[in-house]
Amino acid sequence: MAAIVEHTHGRVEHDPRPVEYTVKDDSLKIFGFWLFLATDMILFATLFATFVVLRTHVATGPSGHQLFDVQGFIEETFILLTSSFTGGMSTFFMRRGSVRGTVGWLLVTAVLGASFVTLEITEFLHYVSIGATMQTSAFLSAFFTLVGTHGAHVSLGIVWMLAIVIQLFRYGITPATARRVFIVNLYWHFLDVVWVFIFTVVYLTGVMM
Amino acid sequence: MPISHLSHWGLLVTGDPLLYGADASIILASVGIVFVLTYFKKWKWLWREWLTTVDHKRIGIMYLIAAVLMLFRAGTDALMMRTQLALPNQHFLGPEHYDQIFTTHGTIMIFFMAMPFIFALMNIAVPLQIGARDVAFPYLNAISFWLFFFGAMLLNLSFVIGGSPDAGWTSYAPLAGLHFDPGPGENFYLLSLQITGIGSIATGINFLATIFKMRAPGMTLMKMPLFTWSIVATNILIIFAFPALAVALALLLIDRIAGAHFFTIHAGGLPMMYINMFWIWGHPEVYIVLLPAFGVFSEVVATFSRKTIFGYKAMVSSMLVISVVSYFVWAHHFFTMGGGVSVNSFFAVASMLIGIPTGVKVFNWMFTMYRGRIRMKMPMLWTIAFIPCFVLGGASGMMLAVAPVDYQFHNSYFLVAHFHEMLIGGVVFGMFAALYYWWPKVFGFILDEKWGRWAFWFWNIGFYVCFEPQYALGLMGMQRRMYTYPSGMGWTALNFISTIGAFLMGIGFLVMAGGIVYSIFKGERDLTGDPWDGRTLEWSLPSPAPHYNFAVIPTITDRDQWWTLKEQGKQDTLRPRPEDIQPIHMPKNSAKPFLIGVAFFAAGFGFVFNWYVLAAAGLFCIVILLLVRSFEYHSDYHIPVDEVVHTETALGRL
Amino acid sequence: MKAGKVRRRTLTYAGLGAAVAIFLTGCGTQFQLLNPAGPVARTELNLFDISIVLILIVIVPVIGLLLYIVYRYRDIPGNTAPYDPHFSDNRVLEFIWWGIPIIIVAILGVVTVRTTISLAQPPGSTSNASPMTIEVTSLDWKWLFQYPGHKLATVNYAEIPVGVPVQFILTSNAPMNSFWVPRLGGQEYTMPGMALRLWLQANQPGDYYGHGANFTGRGFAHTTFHVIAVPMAKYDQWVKHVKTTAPALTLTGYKNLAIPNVVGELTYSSYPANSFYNTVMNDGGRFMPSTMQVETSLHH
Amino acid sequence: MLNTPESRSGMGHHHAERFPWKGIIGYVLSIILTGFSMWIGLTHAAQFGTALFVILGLAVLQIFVQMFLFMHVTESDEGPPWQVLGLLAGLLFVATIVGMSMWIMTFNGQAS
Ligand code: HEA
Ligand code: HEA
Ligand code: CUA
Ligand SMILES: [Cu+2]
Repeated sequence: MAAIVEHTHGRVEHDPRPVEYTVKDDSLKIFGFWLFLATDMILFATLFATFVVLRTHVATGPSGHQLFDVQGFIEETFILLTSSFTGGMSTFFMRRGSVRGTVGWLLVTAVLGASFVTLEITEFLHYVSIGATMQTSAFLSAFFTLVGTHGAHVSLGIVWMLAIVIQLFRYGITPATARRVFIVNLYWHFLDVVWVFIFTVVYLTGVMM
Repeated sequence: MPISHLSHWGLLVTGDPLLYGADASIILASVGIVFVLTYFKKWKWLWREWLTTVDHKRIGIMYLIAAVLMLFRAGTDALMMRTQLALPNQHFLGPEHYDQIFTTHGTIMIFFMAMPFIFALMNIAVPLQIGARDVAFPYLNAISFWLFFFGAMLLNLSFVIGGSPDAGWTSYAPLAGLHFDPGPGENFYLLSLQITGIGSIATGINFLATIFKMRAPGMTLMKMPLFTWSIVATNILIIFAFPALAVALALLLIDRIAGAHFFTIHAGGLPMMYINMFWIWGHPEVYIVLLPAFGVFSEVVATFSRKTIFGYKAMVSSMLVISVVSYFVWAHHFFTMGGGVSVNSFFAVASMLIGIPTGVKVFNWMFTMYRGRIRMKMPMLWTIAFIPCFVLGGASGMMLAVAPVDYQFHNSYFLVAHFHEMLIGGVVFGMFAALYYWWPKVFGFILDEKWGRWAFWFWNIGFYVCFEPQYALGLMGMQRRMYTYPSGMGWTALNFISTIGAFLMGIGFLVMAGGIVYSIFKGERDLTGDPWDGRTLEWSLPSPAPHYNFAVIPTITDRDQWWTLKEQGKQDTLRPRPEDIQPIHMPKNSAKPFLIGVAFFAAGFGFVFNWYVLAAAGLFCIVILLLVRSFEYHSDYHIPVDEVVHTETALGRL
Repeated sequence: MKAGKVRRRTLTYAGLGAAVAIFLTGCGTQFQLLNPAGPVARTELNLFDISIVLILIVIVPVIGLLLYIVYRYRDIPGNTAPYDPHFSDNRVLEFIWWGIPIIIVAILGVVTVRTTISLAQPPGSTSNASPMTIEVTSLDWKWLFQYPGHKLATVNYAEIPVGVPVQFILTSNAPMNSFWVPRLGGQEYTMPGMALRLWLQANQPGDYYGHGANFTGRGFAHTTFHVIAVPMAKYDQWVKHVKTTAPALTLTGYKNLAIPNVVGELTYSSYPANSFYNTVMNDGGRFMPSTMQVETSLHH
Repeated sequence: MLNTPESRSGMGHHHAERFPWKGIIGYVLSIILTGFSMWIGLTHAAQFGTALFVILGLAVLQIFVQMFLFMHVTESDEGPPWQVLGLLAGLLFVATIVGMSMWIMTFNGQAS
């Protein structure tokens, strides 16, 4: 039986676990990242709480009902849902040891992410151009901050994915790169969940009110 | 519209002899430090051994030093406040000045004294107690420290540059909003706390991962030392509470620098929402700083009574219950905000419920002493002193939890007395117990008892003299945060007494510091590694522990592993056998955590003064540093067997 | 310089007021919270007493036991007390120390909820007088009292009739403060955009110390005011006197009051219509459903 | 370093799926759930209260879709997957923060 050597980079042959779990340091980091997601969840919860409490405080500005463009947020939603799927595909290929598959799907995911961010920026610019800015009302402050924080997370995720793509080209799929792919996808799926709530609580509820 | 404020203030705070004194002494101290380091050619040493270290023990020491310095700094604030309040109608401090001082006193005590103190203890003790070589993420650990450090620097800088925050440690909007408080002081508050807060969240994640994933083989959860358990409970609270603070601070900052309307009076802003969010974090925070103290008392009381801890399982479950329930009580800080009958009733009862598990802990400590043999060493003295103080403070807390009673005591000196009794009698006494307890493990010598006892009595007597009269002042209707008060209210005598007590504590602090200096030169060396006849794993190691901690990771069979082995006369099982020694995998030192700290500092400073170029540059550097780290694949090395054998032989363990 | 003078004057007022209070009621009243002068403060004091007793039931034995144990089991040569290093659980003991606090918390919880509910209702009037309303606005750094019943206003003092439940409606046109008259009852926040309501009642005539209890910046230490409770007849006289002699509070006058500074006591025979209501609504009250509910009662 | 290509592929087949069923099912589910809540939200098919309740419920379901089908939440190297406990606690606190803040901020039950 292969002895498990603690704290080394050596991976045990015929280890039944997925690549990213085979080295202690890497599996630790995955666990750490889960905990980070739990904290990020609280961060978004607090932003959601603020938004929900302030959603009627429109002052002299428009309400969500007047502002939101249905087609725009539907597009954003489907793009992000799809990117979550493509991200999942990159994990799938990573676990099968295919660098090409992993990189390919990661790039697709990043492109979808980028188009999501572009749409969102366009949406924001449009609001600003009609005078609905963060300074207009408490409702809009909360709106821009909540949605913007999510957008900033997504943008960061794109940069991170590209960095990982470069590393995949350099090192292939090793426990260390596999862990990075797995983690960036955790992050991405998490952002997808957050978006589902933004979609529901901010946009849909906004146009329903 | 965002307003640039700098135009009408000078950069350096001036206009008051006290401030010139502070400016001068800070500049002198900095020049002095630079001079000493240069003169003794210590720059390289400082950089190599400390600033770039990722060793949890060294990071612990740096936290410890920072915490003690900040206790002095914020304690000096306290003495200035007490001087001002000693007599009615005094003009030692004007209102502007007094407001800044109580704000920085509270802020520094909580964020830059209590927090680093508990982080110091976690770093020093947890890996040793669970048989690990380091924390889960040593590099992240260093980042946490430097974020704390530069956050603290940023806040302390406000005293000489731009002006300190002055809206209270709670910084309630709208008072802390741009309209009522245009100065940069508030920005200093918001940014420095944001920066250390990020570090605290990282520490929370780090230690949970460490404890859940890196225990020595055989150490099941129910075999973990109680201090380690208390750190689990603390970090659960940290990771779930601190993000709420981060948001509260961020939104207030956005209001201030980007003209948003979260908490303004106009355009629909809701200041109450800030208060709500602050306390979502704020109440858990008081348990974040208290739970580690509970852990310390549990270790100390068993060790110095030479007895197994009473009710281990109840101890564990009560801590976990406390950490969850304390998330559901936050509104007791604003019973008077008009939340209504149902809100007040719910939060009142939830607050009282915490008394039950807390009481269980108190009884368990007492019955650990029962039928034991109590050795009155310094750590034990502080533990014994803690109980009455904490129980009294807890009792006043229970009264405050009774909402209608709180209508009368809210924001009065009764409240001030309550929380100092908890924060000093609970947290600070706990930290002192830990300081004396683990000092030999960290530095290899024991702190002198005689000095220690003098300091102990000054602190204790000073404490009661200072804070018991404040309960009475509360009953007399004296509000907190008044820079002065009229005569004829009957408040004078008690305030004067309280001031005397504060200075007694100040003397206690000085004696304590004196004791440390004395012990550095004359203190008894700890040659056994086990000066207290300890029970847990850290006492099986030499003092100080080698940088890899355990040459061979031990296998655990019992809760008080070390004590059990000693009872059976089998201590040698925890000594490494040469044939078991293998190359040890260790993280390399790195300059990046320090640089990340610097970058955060620069970004923070830029935001404080609306210098967005600097702010953007700082943020950019942070991203670059993180990316560079992401491309780093060889951030570790192996200590060869020879070297381990050599070290262990030199320590007399082979 | 001017501010200094004003401050000194306020201090003199405060000092005088306190001296008068002490003179009227004797020394013990320095412990204001232990000397309630009305039913609300009385209820709160009773609850305070109950909670002290309940808590002493635990605290005293705990501290006694601690002293005993520390003395009995200290590690000195020749100590004959039993030593049992493995004594680490005992069902009966654990049952006791979970049980007793649970009972105490249960009792305390029940009385707390009951009192919380009762304090939301007007106190029983002793004179069968119908309740009256005073609108309170905290400003930087002063208190404006408006009497919708008489359309008169005062600054930094309020006259109320003895034995009549008074509903204070609280708001702020500055950072939030807290309205507190210790001898009449507990406090409640004054907040921009909010109109919270607080019932108080004085059962004995007197000059009661009041103060802002929530920090509001530089002038906070000087946010003292007085509530002067007088018999009904005297109160009516006072109203008549104010109506005939005092100047009117104009819009400009109000704007001047809103400037951050410290002033003494002032009296006005009238004030701009709806000024309280407008303050609440302009400072964010428009967005608070709870404030909207009382809209009708404020509109006058 | 030991990370040779052989060892990599040698272990892959033990665990990995051959076809990304989970991902595809997850994607289809997320599209269906989103489509359904859009239909409810945009067509006034239900009263506001009911509609809100339903779309929130659908959003919660999406959490589980992502967690189980994409994020492999129950995996761990050894020992129990502690992250599940952490996330459940997180969800509890999320609900607390949002729910209680709304409750507190409505300022109901004021003195009458
Ligand atoms: C370490 C810090 C710490 C700790 C541990 C506590 C513990 C408690 N606190 Fe305290 N508190 C603060 C720090 C702390 N507090 C601070 C800093 C503030 C003010 C902040 C500010 O405004 O600036 C504050 C304010 C504060 C308030 C708000 C008051 C106000 O603003 O008007 C309230 C109200 O409920 C309260 C209650 C309690 C209760 C019920 C406990 C309980 O946890 C206490 C439990 C302990 C015991 C009860 C004693 C031991 C138990 C027994 C011996 C067993 C049996 C006893 C019974 C069941 C009765 N605290
Ligand atoms: C862990 C937290 C902690 C600790 C340890 C302390 C310690 C002390 N505190 Fe603190 N305090 C708070 C947390 C803490 N406080 C908080 C959160 C607030 C609320 C702030 C707010 O309202 O926003 C507060 C507020 C507060 C007030 C109320 C101010 C007001 O409302 O107007 C007072 C007044 O007496 C006070 C006094 C003291 C004293 C005398 C000590 C003593 O224990 C200090 C002992 C002294 C030393 C350790 C210093 C030793 C130094 C020397 C001997 C050097 C002397 C040199 C010179 C004078 C140049 N504190
Ligand atoms: Cu260790 Cu490579
Ligand atoms: Cu609290």
